[in-house]
Amino acid sequence: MTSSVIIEQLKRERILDLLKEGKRLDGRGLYDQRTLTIETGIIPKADGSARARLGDTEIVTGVKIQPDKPFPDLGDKGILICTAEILPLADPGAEPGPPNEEVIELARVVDRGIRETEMVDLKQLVLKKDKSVIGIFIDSSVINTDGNLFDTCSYASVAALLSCTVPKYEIKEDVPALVEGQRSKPPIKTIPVSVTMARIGEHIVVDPTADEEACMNARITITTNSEGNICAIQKGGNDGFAVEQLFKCAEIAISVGTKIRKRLEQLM
Amino acid sequence: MTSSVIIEQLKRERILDLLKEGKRLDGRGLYDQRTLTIETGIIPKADGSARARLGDTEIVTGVKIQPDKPFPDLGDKGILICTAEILPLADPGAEPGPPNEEVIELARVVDRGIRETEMVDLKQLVLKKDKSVIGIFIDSSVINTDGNLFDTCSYASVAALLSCTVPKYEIKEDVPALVEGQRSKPPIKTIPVSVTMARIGEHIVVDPTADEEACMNARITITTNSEGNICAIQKGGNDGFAVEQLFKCAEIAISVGTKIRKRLEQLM
Amino acid sequence: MTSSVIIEQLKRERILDLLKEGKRLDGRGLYDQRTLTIETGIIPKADGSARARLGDTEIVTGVKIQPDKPFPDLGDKGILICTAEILPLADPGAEPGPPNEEVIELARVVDRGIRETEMVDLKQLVLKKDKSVIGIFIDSSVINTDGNLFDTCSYASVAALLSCTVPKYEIKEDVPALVEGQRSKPPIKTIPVSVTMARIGEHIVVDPTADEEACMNARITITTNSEGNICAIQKGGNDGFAVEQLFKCAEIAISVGTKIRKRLEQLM
Amino acid sequence: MNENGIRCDGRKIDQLRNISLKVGVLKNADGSAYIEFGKNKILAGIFGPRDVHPKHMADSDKGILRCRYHMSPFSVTERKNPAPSRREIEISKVIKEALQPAVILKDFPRTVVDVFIEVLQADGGSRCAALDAASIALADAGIPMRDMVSACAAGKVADQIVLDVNDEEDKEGQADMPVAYMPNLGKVTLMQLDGILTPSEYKKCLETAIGGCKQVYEIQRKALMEKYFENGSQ
Amino acid sequence: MNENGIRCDGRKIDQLRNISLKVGVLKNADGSAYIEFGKNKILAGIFGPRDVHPKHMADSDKGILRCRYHMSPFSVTERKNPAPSRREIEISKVIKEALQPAVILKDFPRTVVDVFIEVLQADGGSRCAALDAASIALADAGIPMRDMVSACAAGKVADQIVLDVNDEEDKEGQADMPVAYMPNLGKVTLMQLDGILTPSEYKKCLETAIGGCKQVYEIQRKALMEKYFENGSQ
Amino acid sequence: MNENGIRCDGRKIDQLRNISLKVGVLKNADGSAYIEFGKNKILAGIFGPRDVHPKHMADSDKGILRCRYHMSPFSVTERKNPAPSRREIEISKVIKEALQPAVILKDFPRTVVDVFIEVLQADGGSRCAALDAASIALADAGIPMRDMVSACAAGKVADQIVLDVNDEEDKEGQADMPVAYMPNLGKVTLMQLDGILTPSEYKKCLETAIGGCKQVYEIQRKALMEKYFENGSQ
Repeated sequence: MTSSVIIEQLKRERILDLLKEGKRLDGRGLYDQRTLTIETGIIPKADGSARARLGDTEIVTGVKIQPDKPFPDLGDKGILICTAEILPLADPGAEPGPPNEEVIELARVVDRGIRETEMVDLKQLVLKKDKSVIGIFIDSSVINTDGNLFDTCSYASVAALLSCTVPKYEIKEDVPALVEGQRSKPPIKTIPVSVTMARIGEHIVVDPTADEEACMNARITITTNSEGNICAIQKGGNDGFAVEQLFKCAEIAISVGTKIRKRLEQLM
Repeated sequence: MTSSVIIEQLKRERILDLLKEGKRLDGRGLYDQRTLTIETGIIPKADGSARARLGDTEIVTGVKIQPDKPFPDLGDKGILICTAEILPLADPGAEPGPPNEEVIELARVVDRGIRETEMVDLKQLVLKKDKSVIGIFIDSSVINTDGNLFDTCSYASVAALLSCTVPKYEIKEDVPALVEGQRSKPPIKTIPVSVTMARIGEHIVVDPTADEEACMNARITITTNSEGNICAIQKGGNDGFAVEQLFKCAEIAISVGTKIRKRLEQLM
Repeated sequence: MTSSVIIEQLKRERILDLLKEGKRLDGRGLYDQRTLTIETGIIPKADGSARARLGDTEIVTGVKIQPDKPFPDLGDKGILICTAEILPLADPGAEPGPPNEEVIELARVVDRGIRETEMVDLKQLVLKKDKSVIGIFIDSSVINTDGNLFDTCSYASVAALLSCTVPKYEIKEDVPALVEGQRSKPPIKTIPVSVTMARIGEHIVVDPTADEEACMNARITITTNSEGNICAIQKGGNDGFAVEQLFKCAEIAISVGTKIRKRLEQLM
Repeated sequence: MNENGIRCDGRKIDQLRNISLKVGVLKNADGSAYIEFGKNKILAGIFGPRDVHPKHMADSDKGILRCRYHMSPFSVTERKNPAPSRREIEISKVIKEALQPAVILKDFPRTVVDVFIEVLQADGGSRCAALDAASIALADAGIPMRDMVSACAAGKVADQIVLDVNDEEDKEGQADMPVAYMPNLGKVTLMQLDGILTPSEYKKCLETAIGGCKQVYEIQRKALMEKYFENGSQ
Repeated sequence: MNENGIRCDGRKIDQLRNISLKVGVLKNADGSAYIEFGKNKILAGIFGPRDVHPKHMADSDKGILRCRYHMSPFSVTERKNPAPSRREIEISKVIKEALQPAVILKDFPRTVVDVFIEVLQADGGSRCAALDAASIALADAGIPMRDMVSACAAGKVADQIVLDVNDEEDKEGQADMPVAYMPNLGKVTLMQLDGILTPSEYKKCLETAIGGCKQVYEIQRKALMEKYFENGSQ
Repeated sequence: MNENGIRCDGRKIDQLRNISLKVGVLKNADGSAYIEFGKNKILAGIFGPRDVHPKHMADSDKGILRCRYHMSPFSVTERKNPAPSRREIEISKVIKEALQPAVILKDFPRTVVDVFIEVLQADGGSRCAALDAASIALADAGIPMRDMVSACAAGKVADQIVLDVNDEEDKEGQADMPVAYMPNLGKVTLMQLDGILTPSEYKKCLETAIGGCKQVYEIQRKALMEKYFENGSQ
């Protein structure tokens, strides 16, 4: 135990020393993401699916689409729900059981990124107003953790959604009935891209690893839409940001987001 | 820790010594309640609300009224449900989470006081027999504890109910629909008043404080209706009562209850 | 504690020594069950009920029959659900609360024995296809434990089912309505009999006691139907079986099962 | 109730339902009892004094008492969800508080005595019947006791105070008052009331219930005697 | 909003709703505050530093901070289930992280400071109002602090950046950005955004929110002064 | 099945579905494997031997084995609730008992070896496929083992005993018998049966399943060899 604490401490000092020279432990520039790979269609039984790897962080997302009752007072919109689970095989510290506050935050931040950008036109998913709508369930399973679950989970979820097809349902005798063999693309309006940054000392780094997260002061996730506007933000971590840092973070999020969006657009 | 145990012990001895002279730690007579203040309408978003303070015990109750399905076999009656939570900010010993047995008992005793006196004529709350009725939810949040939660919670609940207004619903296409701007008083038949007494040694004291509860032998809560009849009883605590004590307690409950009822009647 | 561990150890050695001579601690032969007593109709408020005692293991099962919605995709079949609880008064190690993995396994193995033999013709329990069916709930409460809960629970459940009567329901205005006074026997097609065996060393023993289970290597439960076919199997325990042992177990299960089935047939 | 004061099940107003009580019915429990009280069929099992889990619940000065009152899913007309309801949790608490004055646990610090009650079939007055069984199960377990706890309800049916209200009477009844009583110490350890009583009816109802408790006490004594003296060691 | 830049509740675009803040309102808590912020009515109570349960959560190097943000069932239009929702769990986390930079717990190893927040009535901006109350409740409890935490939202309504969005504006609003700020240290400790902002609107929105936080800070200072100096010991 | 004994997916009656097995696929786990078995896609990850939490579960004489078999919500046709079902809890138990005879944990008292299985996509025979992956993931984690555990089901479809029933066959199938086998020690460590078999069919079915296990064993060996010898350190 003691030796691992010492190693952690040394690693932290090394990270800080390197940052003073504008460098990172894995050789990246401060605003560089790790290598991102995205595969879609990996779960044929799902209506859409994707595996995203950002460095060693790996997440599988499946999309299930089925008729549901609308939320009260939202009878003119379909349903979209994001969930997440850090599988216990993904991390020695993860525990089986109901989601803790970190996993709930993860799912809700990914959800808001998709919802607030209005990526999916939920008004097109109504079967019968106030009675029956299409529900889109976007469930993410974290397979391996190495920092920045937010972006990895967001990319996997967006990719699964972009690559999904929607089965056709019709109302028959007041009940939604599947129309076989008539699948269509979902009504996509924009592509949200989440970019997470950490403040370590007074440095801002993009896409922190687990080691970097362990020594960061604070974290921010900024999601932009295809127009380059800012649509969702979540600050985290046990310290704050100066206002100028937050202005800078927004610029970085827009610039990094543009590159990622091009990757995601190819999946449509 | 030790010193606080000693103080507790000294306080207990002092309470018992005083009782031998017919006195209480806060100067009250044995059958006197602490100062009761009741404010209604404190939560405008609720259909009814009240804050009751009995000494330093303080409870906020809100009433929400909305259509619901009737209970099976009770299709000719509206629904009335009391819940309670001891907020963790109310008491250093309270814990967040699902209600423990004490809180469940509190809610059920308050509920029975209102239900068994037939305070609200539930038969007038039916929208469509067996299908749709009005539900009255009476939720109490304990804000600060200093003994006798039963009476404080009962007064707050009854006051919130007396001061509430019921929105009008009509059945349209088999579904209850709100009729805007037509609120009415609830169908009140009687006013239940709960009076809680503690047995300390062979003395009966009304409205025990937390210090008195800590050294009481047993507890009894007796609820009476506007006719001065007895409608609900709950004995508690780890010892018993002699029969004569129970006769005496009923007399006290009726006499103290009459005074409180006059306070509550003014809220209608 | 230490002395009880020593006693356990001595008991285990004694069991193994006896088995070498083909004997058991309670005098039974290796393939003999303990005395089985079955009483039915012990819970008149239930639609069927039974108490089964196998040695000192004792289980009470009640059957409740009421209309329900069918499972999705199984709209042409009634519902049958087995549950089990080891009551905390049954065993010093049992704990109140949600069922643990052993109790879940117990309920599911009993359930499969009844379901896979198709004991009850669920197709005869449909009130309105896809909308409303008869549900049969078979709930078992373990009263005292002394090994082989599987068989005891299976016999109690089967006996409760054989002795139950099914109330008649008719669809009126789309809702199932009870037709008073018209009860009938359930549609029974076959009688499943579960036989549980333990492997201790290289010996197979039928109907292990708690002491025998404490030193068994592995366990197997084989359920046969009235035709003498094998319909459900569950292997348990922290070791395995040789293939020849599994062949032998099937023979034993068929032969012991035939005797038990005669007992159960008398309950119809 | 008919003009002769005969109730729907043929009883007089001050008559108990049939009670059958058996001690020592469970092999694994340290003490146990089975009661049939009208149509109630209830088991009580005792474990302890034994170590407390979780440990932070232990009291270093004395043993603690815990109680679980639970109904089997098949015990009532409509199948009951096996998870404990709020009603069962409340009844568990008042039963524990009714038994507490009778047990002497000061010599067993850091231990717990667990009272487990299972209602196999429920009728009116199940909490009283449960208490009657639990009390002699505690005695059967050898737990030191100051007194027996005997319980019985009284109530108001068709404007009359009657002893031991059954399920059918309870449905149309005007009041139900379950009472537990320590017959030698003369103390009421459980009392609840649902329904409406005038002050004088209240007194009569309580006295009637205590009269019932005293009858129950004789049945409890007899059951213990049967186990420990007639079939037993002496 | 009308042509003169007057909002639906009569406010100007850079005007806060009415705020009333009172310190030391709860007898049992170590520190407490009650805030009315528009229609928000929120209590905050502090306990600690005190022993941690369960013990494995304790940190041997410093005290830990815990936070529960909870809404009463009657606090919103449709009755809320009392069990904590996913939204409440997330808000509890971001509030904790917003307060953490302000508190100094290194001298209290193995202890916890518990921040309990109860929303009695909810309006727009309830997490900011909750933070404002929690922050001075911490001060009231005597917890050592580096700075106050002052919180306020800004947003976009009818294409304009406005301060302190209320519930009605939020429903048809285009963006809502809650912000918490340490006014002396100049650090943003909570920031969230729901809705769509151009990069320049983003800057303006954040600056507007911080302006609001500074106004809130004066109200917090005044409330503390009232308790500790005007009615108080000095 | 057609007249030539060719099954709906083109296989012969004694033919396994396609199996692809890869060892060491997870960075953080101490051992891991990924299997595609027909349409099953399953991950297994091992942690341990490591400290047990909660501590009262620890065994002072030997290490313990724990197992969680879990299905992702998107793994089946109808979205699955992420909370563990009774079926998943039972399968977790039988998988643990099937692996237990193979692992040697006596040298690791007070520790636990955790086997975590995630079914990303489910097809017939998912518990067998999960076992096949878990068994070599244990080997990959360096846990001392007496033998590999190889698993495969056999069943009865269209009145014939066939190896390795897939989902489509299972739906109209007459029996399904999952079996796990230690190929060198010759022991069956998991056996279940759903469906109806005559005594002779039972024997044939078990023998067929064991034949399948032996084929699976070769695939497991090859996968381990690939990691440890062909791409590996030697």
